[in-house]
Formats: sequence, C-alpha cells, structure tokens
Amino acid sequence: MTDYNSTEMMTVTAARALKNEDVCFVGIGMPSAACNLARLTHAPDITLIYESGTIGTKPDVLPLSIGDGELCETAVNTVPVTEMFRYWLQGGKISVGFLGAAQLDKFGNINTTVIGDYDNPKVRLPGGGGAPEIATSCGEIFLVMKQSKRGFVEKIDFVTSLGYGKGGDDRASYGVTTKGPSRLITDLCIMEPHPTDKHFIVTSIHPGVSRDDIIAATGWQVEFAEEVAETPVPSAHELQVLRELHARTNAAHEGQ
Amino acid sequence: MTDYNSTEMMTVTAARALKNEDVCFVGIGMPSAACNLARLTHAPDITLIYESGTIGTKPDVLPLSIGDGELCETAVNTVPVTEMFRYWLQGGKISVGFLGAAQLDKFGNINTTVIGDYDNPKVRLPGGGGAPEIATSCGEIFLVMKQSKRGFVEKIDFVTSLGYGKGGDDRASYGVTTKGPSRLITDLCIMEPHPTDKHFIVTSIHPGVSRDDIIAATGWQVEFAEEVAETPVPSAHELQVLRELHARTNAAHEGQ
Amino acid sequence: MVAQFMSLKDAIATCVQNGDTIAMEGFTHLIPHAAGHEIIRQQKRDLTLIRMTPDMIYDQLIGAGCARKLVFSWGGNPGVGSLHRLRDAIENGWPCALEIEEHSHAAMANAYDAGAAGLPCAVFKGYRGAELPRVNPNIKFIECPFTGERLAAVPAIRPDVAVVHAQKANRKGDILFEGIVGVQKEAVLAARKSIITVEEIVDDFTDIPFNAVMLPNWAVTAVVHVPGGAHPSYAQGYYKRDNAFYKAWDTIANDRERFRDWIEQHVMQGGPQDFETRLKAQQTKAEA
Amino acid sequence: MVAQFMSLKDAIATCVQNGDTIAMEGFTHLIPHAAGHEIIRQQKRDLTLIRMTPDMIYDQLIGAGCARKLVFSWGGNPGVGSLHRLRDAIENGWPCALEIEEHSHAAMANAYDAGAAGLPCAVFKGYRGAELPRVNPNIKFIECPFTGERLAAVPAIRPDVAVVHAQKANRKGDILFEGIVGVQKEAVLAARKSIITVEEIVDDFTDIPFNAVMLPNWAVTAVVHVPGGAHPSYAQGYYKRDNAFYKAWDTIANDRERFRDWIEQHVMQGGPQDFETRLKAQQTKAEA
Repeated sequence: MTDYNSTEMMTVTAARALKNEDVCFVGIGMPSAACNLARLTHAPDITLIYESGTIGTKPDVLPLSIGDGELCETAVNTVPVTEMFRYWLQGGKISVGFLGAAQLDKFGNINTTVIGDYDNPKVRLPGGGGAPEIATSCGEIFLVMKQSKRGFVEKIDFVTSLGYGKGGDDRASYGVTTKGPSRLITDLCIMEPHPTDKHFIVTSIHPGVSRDDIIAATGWQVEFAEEVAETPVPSAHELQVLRELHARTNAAHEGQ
Repeated sequence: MTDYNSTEMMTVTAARALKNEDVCFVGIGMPSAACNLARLTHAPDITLIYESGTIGTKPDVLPLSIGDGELCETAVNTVPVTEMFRYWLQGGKISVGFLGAAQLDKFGNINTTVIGDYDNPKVRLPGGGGAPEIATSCGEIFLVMKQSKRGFVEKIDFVTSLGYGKGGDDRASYGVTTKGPSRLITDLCIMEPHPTDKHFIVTSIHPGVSRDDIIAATGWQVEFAEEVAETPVPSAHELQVLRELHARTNAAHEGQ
Repeated sequence: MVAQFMSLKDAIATCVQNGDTIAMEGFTHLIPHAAGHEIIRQQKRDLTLIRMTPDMIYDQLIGAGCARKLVFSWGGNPGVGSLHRLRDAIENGWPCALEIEEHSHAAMANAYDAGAAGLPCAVFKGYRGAELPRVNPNIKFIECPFTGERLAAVPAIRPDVAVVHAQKANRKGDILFEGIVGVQKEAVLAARKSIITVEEIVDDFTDIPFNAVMLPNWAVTAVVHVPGGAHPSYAQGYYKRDNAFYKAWDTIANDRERFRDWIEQHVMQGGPQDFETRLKAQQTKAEA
Repeated sequence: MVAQFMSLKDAIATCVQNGDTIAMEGFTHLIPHAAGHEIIRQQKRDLTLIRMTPDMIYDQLIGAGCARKLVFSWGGNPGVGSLHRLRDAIENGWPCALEIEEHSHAAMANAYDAGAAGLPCAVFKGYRGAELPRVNPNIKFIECPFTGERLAAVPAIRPDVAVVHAQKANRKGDILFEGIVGVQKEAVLAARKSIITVEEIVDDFTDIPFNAVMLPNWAVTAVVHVPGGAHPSYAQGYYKRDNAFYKAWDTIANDRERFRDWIEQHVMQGGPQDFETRLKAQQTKAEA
C-alpha cells in the first residue's frame, strides 16, 4: 500500500471521474479539491464553474468560499449570479454537478437542511443553496461523501435535493430529464445506481477496505455488484499535485 | 411670425414638454430630435434611453437607427436588449415614453401594424417594435405626430399599442397602472386627455393655425378646451440648436 | 463539444439545413450580413427566420426565396422606410408566400431570455390592451399564483441555429461582444447550434474586463473569421454603420429586377472576402 | 430623484425604518459590512432580512437583535461551518425569535431578477422533487400554457431597502461594480430605496468599458464613501478577503457573551472610519 489517506483516496477517485471536456458545477470543500485536481492532472481543459458566476476558473489555491477573488481573476468570464442560475445551470449548459450532503439515502436523495423536524430541528444545517437545482439541471451528478451510519441513512430527515426519489422512474415523474446521481464516491468505495431500481450498488472497493467496513459504515442494506472492482490507487503524481494544492491553499489562507 | 416651419414648431413644443429630471425612452425620428433638443437646451441632465440598450446617451448627431454607434459611445452604460426591456422598461424605471404612429384615435390608441385587414393588409407597416410595452410601462406617454385626416382617424385599423382604450377607466381594466398618453403634440396644436372620458381635447393652438385648420386635419370630431392657449413660439436659441443638430446629422449621414 | 474554426461556406453547409429555424441577430450593430449572403448562395430553402428587427439582411433572404416563415417584432429599414422585399412577400407572395408570426420587442427579448434560460415560455407584463394576441395564437395569458395579476406568456425561442457576428474570438474560440450587444448572447445560448462570424482572431483575452459580454468556446459550434462581415451594419471599434448604403437599399429593393440583379452580382457571384474589400473601399472613400 | 451623497449614519437613519424589509447582498465579494454595523449601532428592530447567503454580516445583525424574519437560501460561514448566532436564534429564540422563509439559490436569484423586472413573481424550473415546497407556502407551481410543463413560482423580491457595496462611484453618483457581481444590481433595481457604500469616489467613468456592470445615479438613493466597508469580505482591485477573520468568527460567535463583547467593542463603540483602519492594519500585517 502506497502512502495516502482515505480522504486523498476519495479525492483522487472523484477527480478521475471527470473528463477533459466536462463542464462542471463545483461546490466548496471536497468537490472543489477533486475538480481542481482533475484540472491539474488528466483534464487540463475542464471547465470549472462556481455558483458565484465564475466560468472556466483556474484557481492556483482552493477557495475558502465559492466567491473568492482568485476564482474571478483566473476565470474566462464572470457573470451575474442571476445569469449563472438562469442561463448556465437551468439552461442545461452544465454536464456534471458535484454535490456533498449531511445525509444521503440509497437513492441518492440528499439532505443539507435539517436534522430532525423542519420546524423544530435538532440541528439546523446551512440549507440547500444551489443544490436543489444543481441536482436536477446538470447532465449528471457525482456525489462525494465520507461514509458513516449517521450520514448514509435509510431515510433522510428532509429531501433538500432530488436523487432518484423513491427509485425506478420516480425521478422522471417530477419532470426531470437529466441523469441524476450516476456515481457516489466515498472514502471506502464507489457506488453506482442499479440500472432499473436505481438504488446504489457498490461497484468498486478501495484497496485495503473490506466489505464489512462498508456495511459497518452504511445505514442501509448494502448491495454489492456481481463483479466488484478494486479502485486503482492514487498515482504518485496525483498525490503530489493534490498535496501541493493543499499546501498552497493552507499557506494562502493562513497568511492572511 | 418668426421664421420657422411647422415641423420645427412641433419639435420644439415636444422638447419643452420634457423636464431635466426625466428618464425618457426615445423612438427614432421626431421623438429623437425633440429629446435631444431638450437635452441641448433646457434639460441638460435628462436621461435618454434607446431600446438598443443605451442608457443616458448624448449623441452629437441624431442616429439614423436606434442602434447607431454614437449612442453607445456617448452613453453612461450599454446593457443587453433583454435587460433593457426587462429591468428598465418593464421594471418601471422610465418616466416618459415618446411615441409616434401611422394611425391614432381620439383616445390615444395607436396603430403601427397594418392599414386594412391584418391578414390581408392594404399596407403592411413595420409593426409594434417596442411600442406596445412602452405605451403601458412608462410613467406617461407623449405622442408626437403630424396631423392629417388619414392619420387622425375615428377608428384605427389595428390597436398596436394601448392609449386610453375605449376611454374612461378602460385603460386600467387591462391591469395598466401608468398614466398613458398625457400629451399629443402635433404640427398644429397640443391636445390633452379629458379628465374623465380621456378623449383628446385641444388645449393649445400653435400661432398662425386656425381652429378650422385643426378640424380639417382631424378625422374625429375635434373638441376644444374652454380656454385654449396659444403655444409659445420657438425661441431663436431653440431654433438655432435644432437646426445645427439637423445640419450635423445630415453632414454625418451624407458623408458616409 | 468545443467550437470549431471553419470557413463560412463549411459553417453554413454543416450547420444550416433546409427547413431549419434560424435566428440571425444583431440590434443595428453586428448584423451578420456575410453569413446571410452565404445562406443565399447555398440556396437554403423553407427556413423559419427569427429576428426582432428583420431589416436589410432578412429583406435579402426573403427576396431570394430562402424563407417560408418570419417571426419578428419590427420590420423596417430604420430611419429609411419599408422593407420592399418583405412587403412584397407578405402582400403578393413574391417570390413565395411568407407566413408571419408577429410579436412586440418585449415579447421577443423575453422569449430569447427564456430560450437561453431553458424555459418553455417567457412570462412578462406585456400586450396589455394590444391587439396582437387576437391574431397570434402564440400569445397567451396566465395568472400570477400569488397576486392574481394577469401576465402575458409567449413560447421560448429555441432556434436550430443562431447566427451572429462579434468583434473578437481568441484562438480557443471564446467570443467577445462589445458595445450594443442586443440579444446575441441569448440567441446563441438558446440555439442547438451556433455560427459566430468575427472581425478578428486574437491570441488571448487576458486584457478584457472580468464582466465582459462573452461566450466560452464550449457554448459555440462554429467560429468563422470574416473581417467586415457585418457591413453595411457596423462593428464598434472597427468600422461605422454605412448609413448611405441603408438609404440606397430602398431603391435597390423597391424593384424586383433590380433586386435580382443586385443579388446575382453581389451575392451569388461574390464571397465572404468581398466584405473586407467593400469595407476598404468605403474607408478609402471616407478618407478621400 | 438623483442619488444623494450622505454619511453612513444619515443614509441608514434616513432610509431604514424599524420593520422594513432589507436586502443586503454581496456574493462572498463586496458584502456591505460597514452598513450592517451602522444598522446595529442605530438599533433598528423587527427587520425582515433578505439575503441568499446570510453569512457573518447577518449572523451579527441577528445576534444583535435587529431581525424578526430571515429570507435566505444558504446560511453558513463558507468553508468554516455554522452561523452560531443564526442557529441560536432559530433553535433557541436568542436574543429573539426568528421566523425563516427558506428557498434555494435558484429561487432567490430568480426572485431578485423578477423584482428588478417589475414582475409579481418569478417562474423557473426549480424545486423538482425537493421538500421545501412542503414547508414554504411561498413556493407554488404553475403550468406552461404552451407545453403543460410544471414550473415553480416564487414571489418577486421587492425590498424596502437594498444595501450593497461597490468599488466606485463617480461624482454624479453613478455606480460601478466589477468582479463577482452577485445579485447586487438586481437587488437595487428591485428595491424602493437603496444605499450603496463605495471604496472610492472618482471624477468620472470615461475609461470604463461600454458594457460595465453599473447603475446610473437616478436608479440609486444614497451613495456613501466607506473605504474598506466590505471588510472582512473583499473588494476586487482594493483588498483581499480576510479569510483568517472568517475563521476567527467561528469562535467569537459560538459564545453569547463573547459575541456581545465583540459587538459592543467593535460595533457599538466603533464607526465607519474603523473599516479603513482595520484594512490598513491587515495590510501592514500582510506586508510584514
């Protein structure tokens, strides 16, 4: 086993899911690291879009917020937020949306709103932000999230953003024509939706992770594909680029 | 009588109707001459807006089209045409709209679409362009038009843009909350709407024009106000500025 | 799919099919005349032409028999008069019958906006007390679900092809518009395919403002270098509107034979390179 | 009515009344922190606060007891964590109960756009399969009258006052925004009154691009010169985001007493001039 941690494994795996020709709507945190890693390795021409209105941005350090000045300075163009959500996201111009979640169910529906009851929450989370329409307007969705029984639950407390709904054709019943969450990348494995029922199935397991590890970290009944692959390990080059990116980022944010 | 013609009289009278603080949506032709004359005389701070997206323009010569380069070069800002119609016109930011017509009725409804039947027209006119929404979205409307029995008719062939509809409260019945055509300036006189019925009444006659001249050039039964004023004649300064504007304009357009 | 650099001939041949719905935009400024001529030269037929202000460029396409239907909001030669070929088609069916769908500017601007925004329709405060809704079934009314206010609705414009002219492309195929930008960006974003003719191709856009009006290369199908390609319209920063030619068009277009001769001589026997030549001639004249 | 140049104290005192609906916008960039502090100092109460991303600025206003209701789409300290004052108000009603109306970003961006456009509501492809419509009665659905497609509708945002920060005003009061421009222009156009704080007042705008993002002086109520007025947010071309302070806020806001002390020391006993001072201190530190 080469020298990497599970977060790096997850980030590199997520980055590899992106193609050079993708136009990607990037959320903050893990998605931002994965998308920029892709740009700095195998997908140099990938178009990264942040909801602050920056199109084709190439930040040298990861932004703390989705609207840091670096995003604008390195972008091809910066448009008003109204235009971003109307012409670019709703207009169907984005091929991939990257989302995380506080809670996730086996159909890829996500909760970033509340834990507990909406009107009397145990924990008030930040809310949906761009996610409800990112989830339905992007060509496909990649979900990235560390696995835990608290996060991967049978039933989420609030459906902030639609995945496959109740499964099967339910997503389309809302008038949604996009593909939905086609890949769930965790720190343990990759899951992909069942061809018809649409619940997530483990299709690839990261090296050193056991099936029991995955089951222990999942709140729903885990299903494994007939043939489960082993996720390729991060290359030395990928790890180096990712670590340099984080080092530059930390230096920049601490220096202020 | 000083040395001016009836078109100059009409243009100067229209210009005088504008105030320094107005934000004015300018059509091409006569409205453009009147608005720029106002700007070059008593209303130096007037904001002139052309539907091509130019806000606060100060052309040195009159544009041949509503989108000449001069308009953009001298504007405070130039916005997309979508924004012009959505945020500025529909958004209620314009105090005065200036319109002309091919046909006009006594309630200030205007036709710039067809003479004759819509599906089998005698004359196909250019169409409404910006007028249908200018007529309802601007704070008030000034109409400018040379009088003739062909143009000032009892019934227009097509209602391109709403004035007072059938009169009385009819305008408001369409959900329109703006004032409507508050002034009609012709080459012979000024008409203003009746306070309740809203048909046009002659309130001021240009010097040298008789009541019979007006009646002879109007296709509807002309009504005169109890007290009819005499329109003040153009000043020497106004005539000089207007003629210089036209001279510059002709030189610029011929020179190409 | 990233923008491809092509010749004008290839761009029109590849992207425009008979029967297509085409939006050629440019609000006085940046009207894609060279591309219009190429469509005439390639004898495209049965086109549905969309344009807020079908001025000289559509007069030529209609007179040359390319169009079956026109969607528009103001059809005239601005500051000059009528479009004789448009009127002849509507009033006399020459050279072929022309169906029209007529709107207001506000409706079409909103319909382009809705098209770019991926909506099926545009909702706006429009057509109040106006008669077009009586003759155009594509104007409907809905109620605001909160206030009950009556609002007009028109279908979004979603052309098969948008054709526009811009000042600059960079070598990647990103496009820059400056000055009166009209509805060009919206038209391109609303369309399935797009052809952008440009005055100039520059190495990069590093010196343009953050908030410039532009299109990234992946939102564009074909980029074509046609200097002078907007003439007799203008390109801010490059050349002025040829107002004299707009006036001259009134005489050319007012007679079917004279129009045919003009098209034969200046379009059928011409090519995109003529636009730069014409521009240089105009500039030489202006300097003389 | 043309924009008036005012002190920040006068602008807030004149334009903001208890009970008003206020939109303070700025998407990470150009957040009007100085104006927010002045509202706290003047102890405005019962405000309905509208903002897509109620981050530190609204955490402060809510913790200081200015707000009765919050309309928002994402409430967090970006990249750091929770807004402790916002959560304390929602979860525990401290210092007073806070009603919330929650939307998505797309809904609010469309609602600002609709407000600027004078529409009663925004119509968009949104909330499909999402649960917010169950808990927010201000989300409804309508049908496209042409295709039957189900579309979401939300009321337009029409605030009493919009408060934003911009880079520059000229001496006439025209306003220039550059960089990440967010929904600021829309917020101002949608509001009855507006206060714009600016980094700099310049003689004129003769050298700005034709298509700059700006507001003419007659579309603005009050212009206030507050250098550094966005700190710890940033102003492109002037100063960077003070990310370290956003991280530090997490600790300050996590404790009621510490928060109160901070407000007392830095807001109640402070003034708009502190922002320039703070900025200089930050810059000196960065250069050291």
